[in-house]
Formats: sequence, structure tokens, C-alpha cells
Amino acid sequence: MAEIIVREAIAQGLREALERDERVFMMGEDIGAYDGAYAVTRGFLKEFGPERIRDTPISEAGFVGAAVGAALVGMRPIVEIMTINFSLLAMDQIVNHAAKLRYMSDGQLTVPVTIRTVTGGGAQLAATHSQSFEGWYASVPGLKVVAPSTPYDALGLLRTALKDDNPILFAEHALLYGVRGEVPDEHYEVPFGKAAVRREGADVTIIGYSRMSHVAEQAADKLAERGRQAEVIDLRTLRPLDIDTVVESVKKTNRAVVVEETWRTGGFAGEIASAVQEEAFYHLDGPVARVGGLDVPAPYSGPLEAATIPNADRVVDEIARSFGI
Amino acid sequence: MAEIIVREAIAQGLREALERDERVFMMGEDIGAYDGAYAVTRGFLKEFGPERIRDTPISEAGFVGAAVGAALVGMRPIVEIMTINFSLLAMDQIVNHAAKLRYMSDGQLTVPVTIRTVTGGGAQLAATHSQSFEGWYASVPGLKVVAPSTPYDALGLLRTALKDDNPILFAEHALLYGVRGEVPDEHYEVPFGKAAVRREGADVTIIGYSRMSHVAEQAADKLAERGRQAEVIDLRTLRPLDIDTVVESVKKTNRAVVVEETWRTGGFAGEIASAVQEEAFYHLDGPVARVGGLDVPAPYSGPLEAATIPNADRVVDEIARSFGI
Amino acid sequence: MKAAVNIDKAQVAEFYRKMLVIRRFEEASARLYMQSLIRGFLHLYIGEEAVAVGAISALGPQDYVITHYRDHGHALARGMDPKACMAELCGRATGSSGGKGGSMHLFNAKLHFMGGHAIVGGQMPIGVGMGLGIKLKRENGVVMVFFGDGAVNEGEFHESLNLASLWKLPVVFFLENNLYGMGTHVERTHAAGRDIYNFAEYYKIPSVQVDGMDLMEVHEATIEALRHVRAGQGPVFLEAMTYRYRGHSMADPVNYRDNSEVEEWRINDPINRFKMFAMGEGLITPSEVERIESEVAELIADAVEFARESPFPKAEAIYDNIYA
Amino acid sequence: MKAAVNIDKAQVAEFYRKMLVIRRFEEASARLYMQSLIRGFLHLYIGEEAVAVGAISALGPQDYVITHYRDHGHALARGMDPKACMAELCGRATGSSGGKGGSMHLFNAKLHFMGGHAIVGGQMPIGVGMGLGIKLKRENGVVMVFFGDGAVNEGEFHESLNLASLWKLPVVFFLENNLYGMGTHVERTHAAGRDIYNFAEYYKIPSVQVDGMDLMEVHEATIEALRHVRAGQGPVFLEAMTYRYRGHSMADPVNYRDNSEVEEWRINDPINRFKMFAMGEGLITPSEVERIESEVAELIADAVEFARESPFPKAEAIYDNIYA
Ligand SMILES: Cc1ncc(C[n+]2csc(CCOP(=O)(O)OP(=O)(O)O)c2C)c(N)n1
Ligand SMILES: Cc1ncc(C[n+]2csc(CCOP(=O)(O)OP(=O)(O)O)c2C)c(N)n1
Ligand SMILES: [Mg+2]
Ligand SMILES: [Mg+2]
Repeated sequence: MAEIIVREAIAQGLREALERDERVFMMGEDIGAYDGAYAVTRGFLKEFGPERIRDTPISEAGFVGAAVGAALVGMRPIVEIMTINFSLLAMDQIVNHAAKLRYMSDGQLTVPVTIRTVTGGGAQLAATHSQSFEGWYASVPGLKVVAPSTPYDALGLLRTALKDDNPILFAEHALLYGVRGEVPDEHYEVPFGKAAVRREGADVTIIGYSRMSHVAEQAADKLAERGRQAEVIDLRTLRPLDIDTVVESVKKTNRAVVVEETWRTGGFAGEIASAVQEEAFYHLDGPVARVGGLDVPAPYSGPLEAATIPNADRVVDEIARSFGI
Repeated sequence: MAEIIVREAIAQGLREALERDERVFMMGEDIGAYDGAYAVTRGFLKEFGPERIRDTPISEAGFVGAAVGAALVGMRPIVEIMTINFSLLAMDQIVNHAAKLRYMSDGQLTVPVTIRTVTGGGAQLAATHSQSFEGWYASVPGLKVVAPSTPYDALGLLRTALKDDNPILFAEHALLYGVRGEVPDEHYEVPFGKAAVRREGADVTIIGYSRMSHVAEQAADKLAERGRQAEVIDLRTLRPLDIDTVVESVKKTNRAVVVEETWRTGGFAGEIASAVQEEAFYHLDGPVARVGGLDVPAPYSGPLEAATIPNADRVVDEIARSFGI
Repeated sequence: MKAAVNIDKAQVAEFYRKMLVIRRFEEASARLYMQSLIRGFLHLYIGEEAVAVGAISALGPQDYVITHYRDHGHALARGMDPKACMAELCGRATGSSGGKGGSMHLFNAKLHFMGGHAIVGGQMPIGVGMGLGIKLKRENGVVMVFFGDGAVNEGEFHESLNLASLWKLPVVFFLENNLYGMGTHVERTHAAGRDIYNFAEYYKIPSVQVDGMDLMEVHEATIEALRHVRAGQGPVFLEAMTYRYRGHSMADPVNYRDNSEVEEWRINDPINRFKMFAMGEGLITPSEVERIESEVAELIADAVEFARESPFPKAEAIYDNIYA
Repeated sequence: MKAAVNIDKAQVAEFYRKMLVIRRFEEASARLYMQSLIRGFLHLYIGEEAVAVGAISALGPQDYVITHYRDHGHALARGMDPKACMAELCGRATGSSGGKGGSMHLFNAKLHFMGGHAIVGGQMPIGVGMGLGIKLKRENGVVMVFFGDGAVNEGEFHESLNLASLWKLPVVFFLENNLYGMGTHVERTHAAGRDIYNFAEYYKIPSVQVDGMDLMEVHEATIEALRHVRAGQGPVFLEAMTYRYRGHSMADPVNYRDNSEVEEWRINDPINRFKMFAMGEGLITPSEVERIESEVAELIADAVEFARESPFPKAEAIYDNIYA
């Protein structure tokens, strides 16, 4: 059992795949000579050579489409979009092509491509560089969407992703790369569609994913100070979505709050809240609550930005407001 | 009071603006010589000339960005993206630029651009050509999203849009262009953020927009045959969203079902359902229900496609299943 | 039409037959569309047959083809069964994709026919990526990427040429310049004017323009291009000047051009022209022509019947093949 | 540096001052970044000052400037107050956008400085559209659109040139070719190699390459270009070969190039070179140089102090100016 950070966990997962399977290769902007914008692929170019670690021109539609094409003829590309903000430029390739080709060909084509990208705000990068679009992708049939929050999950889910034969959006939160955690020495995988119960509790279920799963835990700490036990669920994958674990929990706690970083209005939290009340309505002591990002473009200024992103206090306040606990 | 179809209503709104304000001009693929892919702009090229009715190259990012630029220097462009499926190619310009410039400049810039586009499925155009992305846009602060369902609203909302100083996504459903309805001869406008109560009823509230508002009405007809009175609400605009009218209604009917054409999982219906249970939880007789598109890429084949799109029967069944009425 | 260096009678018959299959298939599909047996968008290739047949006939089974939504010609030239195609257009379970893709999204993975893509320009990066995949796998196939003059204005065109050239990928970019993207003439949408092949030179991609109404010219230029690509010298760009006789799709009232323009192009009809050439050179006889014509008529009639009589997909099929 | 045809002493002093303002502003901002007073991404323009000053000085108030995230140089050359800029970089209420935009998103609508855009290539169609707007309004301004060698690979570059040429818009495309996009050398990302201006020729856009370390050359080429554009002859394309001394952003460890390369470029430092030229031509005296240097030092020190002492925006400001 080693203690490593998320960045190392992801690098390990990538390395394993590159070593194991010669069909695996990587493409993206500055993943090679620059060592990766977030230093995830540091040293990869030397280790695996320029054929398998391909620096691309700044042309997101072009190289994501190229990854799809390489996958169609039997390769297993891992393509990095530097941040999810730039994925909008490749969105047509992801949504109208990668996600559709298998279905439109009725199973003749297979698109085993993993799209790694960096999501989230909190680093004062302002409105164009602080967004979290994984929820949009999670609504697209044909895609799978992964959003790990710990080194253990990052590695376990990445292993699963890189063996999966479908197009996967793997969203890494910029502020989680340095998060430390234990990772077993022996091989393991984390399956898609299995949420993790981070903490058990009887009073309220807090649901999060990616960085917000940590915020949920911090909120649980604060609640514990007040003598309330929160159950914390980390969704880990948005598609497939493990709503059963959430519903099970809510049936026990009778209260639920979903925490998400993207804009509250129209976020994927709406899916979770809706599904919970659909399936556990008669167990609910009150409405399913949502804590989301403020409905504003991310401001640059530190104090303003901080106010836009959910934190533990806001979660605790929302729980107090909604459930009086 | 004239009876016209939605296509004519929109053409009228466009004409009025072109006649009224010389800062208004139109751009888009095949809006001129071809008369518009959906014949909305038939005759416009002759009427207003090629300077104001600009056929563009097939380059969605380019010409939508150009519309944003023209708006920045004081024009009021109306830009047509042939269908919302192709808007993914312009999404970066819409989401990362049009929606952000005013905020990032703290009010120095103004982006009065109306983006007209065609949404929805049902014409057997298969997976790449049958999508409804307006819900994604509706989650973006800085944008406004309009989705009319009648000639009256199409004209009234378009008038409002074309006077508004913000970037607006105006989503016209392909299957509604031929829908007929009354439109007053005298000038009127339909404000944003005001839902329409299409029908009053005490037993259940059915919430829809765009074509699904018609499906909601058809469902209400069927319920009426069973002696149940549904209240039907047409949201008309998704952003701003008139949740108050919805909540008011649900407080009366105690039951709600949201009908939406896009994929059920992660759709904008999740926002509405979540908000309704947040604000009217203690009035609800059961969970807020959702009827959405099946979670599959749209199949081409007629019978398959028909099964993927919500219809009145599915709404009625869902109401029966959820509320036993 | 210049005389072919290496063309034998069997090949001539095959070329003629293939062009005719496409023509008759399309005419039949237009009829089925009028009868509402085909729905959605239907884009006919009539007039452009020499391009698909001349180009694709030069490929081997290891090569790949990818194209846009005006794809019947490429699919049939690549060897797809007209029955499976027609059934697909009619949305039947027996269609090449079980009715899920329809006219704009034909696929046959076994034949390395990778679609049928309906987002203008979208197939280009994918085709380039296929070339990358082939190269990384050390296979010696080539990817032929078809696209139209309208697609040239999309950013993906530019991004694709850059990638393919930068990485010296085995790709033949095949531009079918039929002068229009929907109703808009190429000169109204492309600042460089109608001769687009020059663009490729900037990217150090050798390029040639050919008469797309002349099967032999298309075919020979393609063979030449393939030689370059197969030698590992990177991509090549071909531009075939051609014309679609019909509207953009069946829904197009064609208000944007004069019928005289169509008539002028018809004079050079690729099928007729090839027939005249082949008969003139003694490479085909009138009776062989007749035999081919009646065989093709039957083939297409069978395809229509097959499609008509095939069942629609079962409701359960809706959820099949979303994921692998 | 070739002697300028029409340059007077006042202009020389002004050019020198402007370049120095940019250099000192950037150096100061790097210090503030190290002190965590500036956060997020900070992209320095040091080494490229001759481009912004040489080009933008040729514009009139009716013209517009739009650029990418490496925007301090353009903003200051256009006349933005260093105080408002520095306060913006520090996220203060007194910043040019009240702290909302930050370093990558500077704006000053009054000065027709239209940003500061952080999505690579995204400013290009917008700049083209501004040209369209100006043209439709029958104004006689010109839009100068700055972008980097990396942006050239984006589809929007291609789409923008096509539109501008097709519609003969009053646009100056200004490529700052500093040889790198982040850590990737232009020759590793652009199949045509490092000389990009040729691309524009395909689109019938006149283009010129200039030494971006030579202010006078930049300035004169810009004047020439503007003459063409103002005559209504459509867009022009300028490429300035330049170099950034620092990393891509403050976060860049700069592992991808040798320091000797930087040193070589530094020999041609645009500020020093201009000073030597001007002194050689007797257009500036050592004491004038000294005076300018101390004035600029003070200006920047004031800007830093202003930024440091300015308040952060009030919480209520969060919801201001989302909509008009
Ligand atoms: C991204 C995108 N924009 C617009 C359309 C609508 N559309 C379909 S085909 C077409 C014209 C394409 O013209 P061209 O590339 O010349 O091919 P052709 O139809 O002439 O064969 C257009 C605009 C589309 N399908 N995708
Ligand atoms: C669409 C997009 N892709 C990637 C990035 C990340 N990124 C920011 S700057 C940059 C390099 C741009 O290089 P260039 O255009 O040469 O400008 P320079 O930084 O050299 O001035 C990249 C890749 C981005 N901001 N936007
Ligand atoms: Mg064409
Ligand atoms: Mg650069």
C-alpha cells in the first residue's frame, strides 16, 4: 500500500496501459515536450517515444476526431483535451461522432477511445477556463463519463476505462491532482456505475462527485461537530449512474442534498435530485436539496470566485435550511 | 386576427426587425439563394438584398463568431444555425464567447445577437440530426433560451428577442413550422420568463415546452376523456425560467409531470422537477414525474424513432403509474 | 476521354455496371421516397457516379473509405449489397445497419466502408485518424476520405490536412467539387474560388484536379495518387470537378440555378460518356451494354422488393448496440 | 533597422516609452505573481514589445484591436492605463473589468480594445465580425486581430480568413509568430513549417512577413497594410517573427528549449535595438532615454501601488453585468 497523489495515480494507469497494450497511444496538446499542462505525462515522451506520445497542433476537433478514427481501425487512443473548456471545440466529434457511430452502424463499429480532460474551477482562471461540462456529456447515450476524486479511484477507474471498448470522457479535477491517498500495490479495478459510500450516517445523505465529494466530506465533518451523522456518497461515474446506492441511502437517512460544482441551474444535480425523489419520495422528510455553483460566469477575482463554488459551509447551511438539522 | 403558421410568424418577426432597424441583418447557411433550409426566409434575399441576408460558408464557428463580433460594434445580427445539431461546432463561440463577454468586461461589451436554430426530432433524420440541445444552453449564465410552440408565441417572443441586448438562442422545432394559430393584427410582444398556462385543471400539472407543450395538451385531452383535468404549462423560455407559475400550479394540483424531448437522463426536465419539489414539496401527492426521450441515439427507422419520442400516451401512462389517476 | 493504359474488357464492363448500379439505385430510391417508403433526408448522387467508381475501384480490400451523407454511390462502389442499402434506406431490420442509420449513415465494416457521416466535415478528422491507426499498426492500407466543396469551408478541413501532412499519413483526400453546397455556389462561399486543390500545396500535400465526369481520368489519377501514398510519402489531394443533376436532397426545390446549367453538364454524363468511349475503343459491345443494363435493372428491382418486403426492426432493437 | 521614412523625435520617444511601459509592467506583474497577488494564468509578452507597439501605433481611434490571452502588451500599446490593468491582474474592484476578467481577459471598450480572449483562435471570427459590422455601418475603421502561431492550427483560423476575404472586410490579421505554442515548436505542429504568411495568399489575402524584433519594420509594414485595407481592398495578413523570452505562462518550467536559443534572440532585443537605432540616428539622446526610463519606472511603481491598495470587489458585484 503506497500513498500517492492523484496525478501519480493517473500517470500510473496510463503507463500500465501503454506498457501492456501496443494499441494504446496518447495524443494531445503539449503532453510530450512540455510534459503535460498539468504535468501528468511528465517523462512519457522519453519513456514511450514520439510515436506513442503525440504532441498535436492546437486543433481540438481535428485530433479528437483523429482519435476516433484511430479507434475505428483497432487502436486504443487516449486523447487529452487540455481542459474541458476547450472540449466545446471538439464537442461535435464527441457527441455527434464518437457517441453515435456504434449505434448508427448497429454494432459494426467500435470506438474505444478515452478522452482525458481537466475540469473545474477554483484556480482563478476566470470565466472561459473554470467550467465543468461533464454533466452535459453524461446526458449523451453512447458516452461514459468518469469523475474520480481520490488516487485509488483515479487509478481504478482509469484501468477500467482503458479496457472499455466505448468512448469515455474521463474528467480530472484540476484541484485534485495533488490530493494524496492510499493505493494498493496489488492490481485492482474500480468498476463503472458503482458509487462509493465515503462515510456512513443516518441523518442525511450528501451526494457529490469529483472535488465536490471532498466538499461533501468536509460538510459531514462539520455536521458531526453538531452531532449529526451524514452519509457521503461519491458517484465516481456519472454515466453509468449508480442511482441505486443513492436511493438506498436516502431511504435510510430520509434526507438528501446533491452538491455539484457547475452552475446550479440545469446542472446534472437536477438529474440526481429528480431521480431520488422519483424513487424514494415516500421516504423523504423534505425536498431533495441542491448546492451548486452560482449561476454566473466565473469571475477572476479571488473573493468573488470563492463565493461561486460550493463549500462545506454552504452545504451545511443548505442542510440546515432544508431540513432544520 | 389572422391565422398563420409558425413559419410565417417567424418570417414576420424577422421582417419587422429588418424593416425597423438597419442594424439588423441576417447570416446563415443557405438563408438566401436557397430560401432557407426550412423555408423561413423565403424571398428575403430579394427583399432585403445580399448585404443584409448573407449566405455564409459552412463554417458554424466562423460565422457565429462573426455575428458576435458584429454585435460588439453595434450591429444586431440574427444568425441562423441550420439545426441545433450543428450548433456543437459553434458551441465554443456561444458558450465561451457570446455568453461571457459582457461579464468578463464588467459591462463594457454588449452582445445583442439572436441565434436562431432548429431543434428536435421526429422527421427520421437519425442520430446526428434529431437532437435537442436547448437544455444545455439554458444552463449557461449569460445566454437566454427561447423555445416557442405556437405562432403567437413565435412572433411575440421573437419580437422580444430582437429587442433584447443579450445573446439569445431561439430554438424552433422542425415539426412545428406548419402549426397554425391566431396572431393579432395589432402589435404585441411576449416577455421572456413568463410561462403560459395553456389549459387549467385541478388534477395534475403537465409541464412542457416547444413541441412537447403540444404533446402535453394532447395528453390533457386524453385525461379529460377519463374525467381528469390537467393543467398544462408551456414554459416558452428556459432561461429565464418561470418556475413560479409552475410551482403555483403544482400547489393547486399536487401532481406534476415534466415532458421533454431530449434524452431523459440529464435533461433540463431534471431542473424543473428538482425545482418543483424544492418549492412545493409539501404540496406534492407523489414525486414529480418526468417523461423524456429514450436514452438512445435517435434511430432512423420510423417505428423505432417514434418509440423514442414522448407522446400523449406515454404521458398519460406515466401519470397513471405515478399518481394512480 | 483519354484511352486507358491498362484497361481490359472485364474491367470496362465492371466499371459500367457499377456506375449503372448507382444510377438505377438512386432513381429507385427517389421513387421510394416519393412513396414515403424512404423518409428523412435523401441525397442523390446522380451525375457524380464516375467519381466514386473511378476512385474506389482503384482501392484494395485493405484500404478504407469514409465519406459524407451523400454516400450511396461510395457504398455501392465499395461493394455494398444494394439490397442491404435499400433496406437501410427504408428503415428495415435487414438494412445494413438494421435501419438505425438510414440513407445518410451507411456502414459496412467488413468492406472497410466506414460511413456515411452527416455532419459536414466531420468525417475528415476521423478519416485522418484511421490513417494514423493504419500507420501505427504498420498496415499498408490507405484511407480515402470523400468530402464536398461545401465542407472545405469548415475548420475541420484545415485541421485534417495539417494533421495528415504533419504526420505523413496514408490518406487520399478526395474532394467532390460539384460546385454547390446545398444552394450556395462554391464561388459565393470560398474566397479562393472554385479551384480548391491548390489549398493542399500550402500543406505540402501534392494535389491534382481531374474531370469528375470522366471515369478513366478519375481512375488513373487515383492510381497515381495511391502509388505516392503507398510509398509512404504521406497524403495526396484529389479534386474531381463534377455535378449533381438533382437537388441537394429530395426536399430541395432547386431555385438557385438554371436548368440550362444542368443540361450542359448532362451532355457530359459520365455513364453515357464512358459507354461511348468504351464502345469506340471496342472495349464493350452494344449487346454487352444491353445485358448489363438488364442485369442491373433486375438487381435494383430485387433490392427494392427486398426492402419493401423486409420487416421493420423489432422494438427491442432500440436498445441494442449503444455500447460495445 | 532601416531608417524610417517619416519618423520624428516625438514619435521615437513615444515608441520607446511604450515598449518600456510594457516591459516594466510585465516584470512587475511577474513579481506580483510570485507574491501571489496575481493568480491564475499569467502570460508575459516580454521580448515581443516591438510588435504591439509598432503595429498598434499605426492605428487611429476609430480602429479596433482584438487579441488573445497574452494581451498586456496590446492593451498597454492601445493606451490602457497601467493602473487599471495592474488592478485587473490583481482582481481588484478598480481593475479595468472590476476584477472579473483578469490577465487573460482585458477590455477597454472606449479605446476600442475588445479583449483579451483566452480560447485559442476564438478571437479571430469575432474580429472578422467586427470588420463586418464596421463595413455594414459604413464606418472607416479597421480591425486588427492578433493571434499566435499555435492558433493557426485551429479551424477558426481558416474559417476567419475565408470569411474576411470573401466579404472583403477591413481586417488586419496579425500573426505573432514566436515559434512556440506553449512548449510545442511551430515546426512540430504546422505542416507548412514556420513561414505561415503564405497561407493567406491562397485566400487572395496579401501577406507580408516582418522582423518582429524591429519596431520600425513592423510599424512601416502596418502602415502599408492599413493603406490597402482602408482603400476598401479587403483584409491583409501580417506575420511578425518574434520570440517570448519567458515561459508560456508563469507556470511553465520551460523544459522544451535551450537557454542558448533565448540568449540568441535577446541579442536582438527590440527595446535595446530601437534605442541603439534611435540614438545612432540622433533621434533620441541618452538623457532623454534616462528620463523616459525613470518616468516609466515611476508609472509602473504607481500602478503596482494602486493595485495593491485597491479593494477587492464587493460580494454583490458577483451578479452584476451578466446580462445587459
Ligand atoms: C456541420 C453541418 N452544417 C450544415 C449541415 C447542413 N448541410 C448538409 S449538406 C450541406 C451542403 C454540403 O455541401 P458539399 O460539402 O458541397 O457536399 P454536396 O452536398 O455538394 O455533395 C449542408 C450545408 C450539416 N449537415 N452539417
Ligand atoms: C482552444 C484552446 N486550446 C488550448 C488552449 C491552451 N493554450 C493556451 S495558450 C496555448 C498556446 C498558444 O500558442 P500561440 O497561439 O502560438 O500563442 P503564444 O502563447 O505563443 O503567444 C494553448 C495551447 C486554449 N487556451 N484554448
Ligand atoms: Mg458540393
Ligand atoms: Mg506562439
